[in-house]
Amino acid sequence: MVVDLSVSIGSLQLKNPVLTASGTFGYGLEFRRFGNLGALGGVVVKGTTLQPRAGNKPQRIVETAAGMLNSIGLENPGVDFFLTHYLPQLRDLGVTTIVNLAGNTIDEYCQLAERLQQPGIAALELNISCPNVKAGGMAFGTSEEVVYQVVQAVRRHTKLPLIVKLSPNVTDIAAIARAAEAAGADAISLINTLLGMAVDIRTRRPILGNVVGGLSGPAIKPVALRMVWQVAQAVKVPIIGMGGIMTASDAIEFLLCGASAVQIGAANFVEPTTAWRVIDGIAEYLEQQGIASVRELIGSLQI
Amino acid sequence: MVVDLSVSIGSLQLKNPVLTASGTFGYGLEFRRFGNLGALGGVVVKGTTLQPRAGNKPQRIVETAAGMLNSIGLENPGVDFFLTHYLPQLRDLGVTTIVNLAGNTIDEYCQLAERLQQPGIAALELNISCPNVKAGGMAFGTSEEVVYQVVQAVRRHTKLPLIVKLSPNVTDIAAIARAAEAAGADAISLINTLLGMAVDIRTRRPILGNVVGGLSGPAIKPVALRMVWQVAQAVKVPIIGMGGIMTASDAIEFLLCGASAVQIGAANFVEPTTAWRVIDGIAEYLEQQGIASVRELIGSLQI
Amino acid sequence: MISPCTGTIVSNEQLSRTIWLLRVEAPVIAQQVEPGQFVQVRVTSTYDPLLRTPLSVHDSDPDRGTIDLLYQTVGTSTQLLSNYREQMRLDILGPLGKGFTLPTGPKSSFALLVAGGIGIAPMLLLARFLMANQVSTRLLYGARTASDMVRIDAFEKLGVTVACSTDDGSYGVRGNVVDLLADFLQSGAGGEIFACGPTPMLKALQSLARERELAAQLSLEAYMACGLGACLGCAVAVPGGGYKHVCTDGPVFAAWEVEL
Amino acid sequence: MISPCTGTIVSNEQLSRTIWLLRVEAPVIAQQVEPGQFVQVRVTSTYDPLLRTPLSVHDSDPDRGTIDLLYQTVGTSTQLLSNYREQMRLDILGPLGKGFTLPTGPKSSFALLVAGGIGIAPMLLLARFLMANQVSTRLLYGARTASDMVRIDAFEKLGVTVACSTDDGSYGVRGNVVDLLADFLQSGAGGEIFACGPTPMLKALQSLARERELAAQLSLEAYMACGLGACLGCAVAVPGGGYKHVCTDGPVFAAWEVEL
Ligand SMILES: Cc1cc2nc3c(=O)[nH]c(=O)nc-3n(C[C@H](O)[C@H](O)[C@H](O)COP(=O)(O)OP(=O)(O)OC[C@H]3O[C@@H](n4cnc5c(N)ncnc54)[C@H](O)[C@@H]3O)c2cc1C
Ligand SMILES: Cc1cc2nc3c(=O)[nH]c(=O)nc-3n(C[C@H](O)[C@H](O)[C@H](O)COP(=O)(O)OP(=O)(O)OC[C@H]3O[C@@H](n4cnc5c(N)ncnc54)[C@H](O)[C@@H]3O)c2cc1C
Ligand SMILES: Cc1cc2nc3c(=O)[nH]c(=O)nc-3n(C[C@H](O)[C@H](O)[C@H](O)COP(=O)(O)O)c2cc1C
Ligand SMILES: Cc1cc2nc3c(=O)[nH]c(=O)nc-3n(C[C@H](O)[C@H](O)[C@H](O)COP(=O)(O)O)c2cc1C
Ligand code: FES
Ligand code: FES
Repeated sequence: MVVDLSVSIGSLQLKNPVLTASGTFGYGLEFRRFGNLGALGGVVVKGTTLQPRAGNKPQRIVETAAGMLNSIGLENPGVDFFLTHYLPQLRDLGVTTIVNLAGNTIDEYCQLAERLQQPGIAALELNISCPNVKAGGMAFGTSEEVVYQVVQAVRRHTKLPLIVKLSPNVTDIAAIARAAEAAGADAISLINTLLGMAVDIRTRRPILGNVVGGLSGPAIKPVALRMVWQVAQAVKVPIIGMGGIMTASDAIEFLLCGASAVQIGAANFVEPTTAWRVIDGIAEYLEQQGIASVRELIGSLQI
Repeated sequence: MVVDLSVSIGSLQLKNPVLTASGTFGYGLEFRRFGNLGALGGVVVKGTTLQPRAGNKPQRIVETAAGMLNSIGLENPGVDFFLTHYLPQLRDLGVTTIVNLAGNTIDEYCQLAERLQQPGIAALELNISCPNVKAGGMAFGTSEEVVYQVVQAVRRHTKLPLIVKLSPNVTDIAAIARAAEAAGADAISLINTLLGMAVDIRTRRPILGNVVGGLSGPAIKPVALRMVWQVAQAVKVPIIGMGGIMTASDAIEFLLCGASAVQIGAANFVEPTTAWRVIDGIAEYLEQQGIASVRELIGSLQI
Repeated sequence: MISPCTGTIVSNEQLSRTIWLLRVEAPVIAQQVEPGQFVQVRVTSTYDPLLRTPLSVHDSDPDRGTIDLLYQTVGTSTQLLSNYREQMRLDILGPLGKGFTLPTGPKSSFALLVAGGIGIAPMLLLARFLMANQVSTRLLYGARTASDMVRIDAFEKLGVTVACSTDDGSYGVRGNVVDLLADFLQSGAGGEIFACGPTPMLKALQSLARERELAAQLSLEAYMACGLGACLGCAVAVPGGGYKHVCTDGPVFAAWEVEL
Repeated sequence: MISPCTGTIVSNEQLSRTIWLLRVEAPVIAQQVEPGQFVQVRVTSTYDPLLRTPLSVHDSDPDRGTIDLLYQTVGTSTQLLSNYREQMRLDILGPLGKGFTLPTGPKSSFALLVAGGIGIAPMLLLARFLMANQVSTRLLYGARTASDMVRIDAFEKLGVTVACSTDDGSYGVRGNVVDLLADFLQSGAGGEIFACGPTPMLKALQSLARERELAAQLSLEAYMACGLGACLGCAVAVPGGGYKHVCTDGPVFAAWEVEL
């Protein structure tokens, strides 16, 4: 049995539902040696800003139980460098490239969106949820009104499929998702990291240079699944689910809860071939279950 | 060196800062065989309601990475049974007993508070955060106004120290804490469980009978620490911290972030002697560090 | 008296593709355990998996101070347990729960042990007690296929009569163990039923027992966190509404007590 | 070419209270590794601990296809690694990073290897390469106490001159290894410095090298998630602002390149 893995995220056609998550797969190129990047559903590159950013002061990473905290602080070489250095390579490799963008103001988001209207970029992912940048991030993603404003503004500045990535650090994720949809988002991706903290009892200091950081990894999967399920009840646009996906089984759980595609994050650090393994694993599951297309799984959870 | 472990939560004096969390230690009596209950800082008994409750349909428990989901649904024999059957035994054993109460309406909370004004009850913990009961729980704990209303109402009906237990499933935990403080809470305890979900890809159904459940255990510790730290900046009343505490080191992290005491939850299932071990471990740490009183640790994190 | 203990592993032997037999020093548990009781084993020192794993006590040797656990590798915890080797130490909590009630009167002097799959685990200690009490004991044991059947020799050594069924007919009669029991009862024989196995099997058995008006005790499984009656996670519905708790009210229940 | 591989463990030997020597089959890594490079080891199949553990390659035997790792048990991951036994399989990713730059010109034909504590780990493979290149190599090795010093014989076997210091004077001279180096330089000797050890030591060494105008290469540690340049977690500040990444720009840096 040949199974059909293709899915669509609005007008964006993906050969399979497995993407890699922003900030966890570099620009894809770092993982070229582990598999064919063109075989992935897509690569979401590191959060990109107008100007280069140096990022937060170390320590930026700490392990937690079945998870990790990071406070990278959006280190990146800026949009121009991305366009001149990385995009051509990604294009040559036939990678479905999605750019994750982050701004400090609505205007910055709009400028970024315009600059990114380039051949070789398949879609934009609006990072309104990065918890690490005091001036931006958190504020955008946690208020329905602000989400509506920023999405609506960016919508006017790009023709590319617009994915809005939500922060999980909110009371009512469904309401935020509805605001993004109403403002013109073509898809919703979630979850970004949960805001967390770690402490060293010997030094009696926070472990991260930035005091707080974003929690990711298997630890957060139950929260992520719940939110994807809630958002799936609330909006009609496609959902891209993520949070702690390590295996094909994890990915299938997100599809059942209503995600049309998934992203692999921290798992890339643990096992750099994860994304390819997940694609194979989903195909195997479909075969075993006698399901012809992965699209039949989407949202098929029986309550 | 003899170290001083005593702390105070408002007018409530505790011999040490280690309590056991509601719903994870039964009525204490189940753990009598593992240690002297009177030696604990206190025991917070299972969430108690006016009427007996049968709880949610099984499956009620599922393991997740470094954590567990539960959807017990406040199974309990009701306040009268508690008062006649368990309280006398706890009193005889010299246990510092704190009753966790949950209601469907403000009036139920007030009635419960009045009924619990009994010798042998050291304090009340208002559970406005249980995510499992559709009619109550979630709604109370996620809106500042409602938190203010319920705390203010209960405040008028009890002279006992009133601890308000917060839900972590909110955008701004500090604002909720301030509302509870303004309404007359003597202390804030946090965090209750994060709302999560688990899925079985073979049956394509949610694993929990209740679909969603509360996530607890080491997986959530980073989120809990961050919230305790945020609330410590926001309120003046004492804080009782919890979420994933397994060891003395974990407990000390919460104290450093601003908690005056801690509660041990899921760890009781993994190692039933945890609470006693944590007390010993805190004493050992103080000795090693040459700190005379545990009170010196509270909120002493250096940023 | 439940006690947490750390016992040294005597042996951990693979009996079939997925079934292992573990012997561990746990003198207090070995002394106190009653048939049908279980222990909670901590299979790792890290936090994944977090919770303990409930396992029936398969056998005990109070003189040597050892207990045997018979387990099937189905997931992370049981896989990790199969990595343990001789001399390593294992954290065990028990004995826990309410086991089988042994027949006392003369009319119950026939015991029918009905085991499906890994449900064989609690049956050996039960058989040992029954045989010691001169109860004539018969084991009806069903499994998927011949290679999944384990420990038959241990029962025979005790003098238990063993009859088997397999789904594929590769050992004993073809079919499931409830059918095997029904056939056996057809011949007019009787006795008190002691059963352990997957829930569908126990459900079928519950109907059969009701039909034939036979006393039956069922050993149930449930997802457990504490095993101590504290978390209320291990609920099983009871007729007329409400729940009992498998870890303290059970794991063994009279067939009429529970709704499966 | 970085490759993930699963190698069979040849031996895992405890050398001191906290230091272990692990030998594992990893033919591709053994062939390709350069001194100062590291591997990322996955110490568990569960999710706690989640991330891989970075460990320097201590030695390699391209003919036998094995590499050696020398590690100190400081926390969960390294403790778990010490539980691995012969014949068990270990998941290793590597070789990773930019190692030491070997001296080429004649003026650098003296190498001073400076190791503090477990900083001894990358030095053996480095010494092996240096000696093969006819660079005269001296090891200055500091540790807390005599019983913490390991592998001195392995260096001596290569023909490396070894001088030691311990904090308590129980072996070699009393004091730290940077003082030992300063004393040695006092005598007018020189050479290129190759150092690995705790950050305070590297910092002191950085000043000393600047003062004496000596070339020094420092092998740094940082908390890492990926080890592949993707997560940007392993930042180290550079003079004038901004960061480099220990996993790909390093772990070995010229002393002037980084701000410690
Ligand atoms: C009182 C009691 C006694 C038991 N005695 C034995 C025994 O003697 N030998 C033995 O092999 N097993 C026994 N079990 C079942 C055993 O506890 C589970 O197989 C084990 O916990 C599975 O853990 P895991 O991490 O390996 O698998 P998981 O990855 O957790 O699960 C694998 C599969 O097993 C099922 N499962 C997991 N836990 C349970 C559970 N508690 N109850 C029912 N199904 C479960 C899951 O649904 C899944 O299909 C007993 C269970 C109970 C409650
Ligand atoms: C490139 C590189 C090469 C290394 N080579 C070796 C080696 O050859 N032998 C060896 O024993 N160790 C080496 N280390 C350090 C080793 O990676 C850590 O000791 C190990 O990850 C600790 O993990 P743990 O879970 O045992 O301890 P944890 O419980 O994670 O930590 C225990 C203690 O070690 C410190 N620590 C943990 N991880 C790191 C880290 N990545 N960098 C610095 N400090 C850390 C913590 O602050 C804590 O004080 C190297 C590190 C790097 C980055
Ligand atoms: C080191 C690191 C860096 C990240 N950087 C970004 C980023 O730049 N932009 C973004 O939207 N999300 C970023 N994320 C969040 C991930 O894309 C993902 O939403 C999150 O990690 C949850 O998925 P996971 O549990 O599979 O890792 C980052 C995560 C990690 C761990
Ligand atoms: C099985 C279970 C039952 C619980 N029941 C209650 C309850 O009745 N009332 C309440 O306020 N919290 C209840 N909680 C939440 C705990 O008291 C605690 O807030 C939470 O588990 C986080 O702490 P932990 O990670 O240490 O378990 C329950 C938690 C668990 C795991
Ligand atoms: S397992 Fe906790 S009450 Fe039964
Ligand atoms: S460890 Fe990920 S970039 Fe260096």
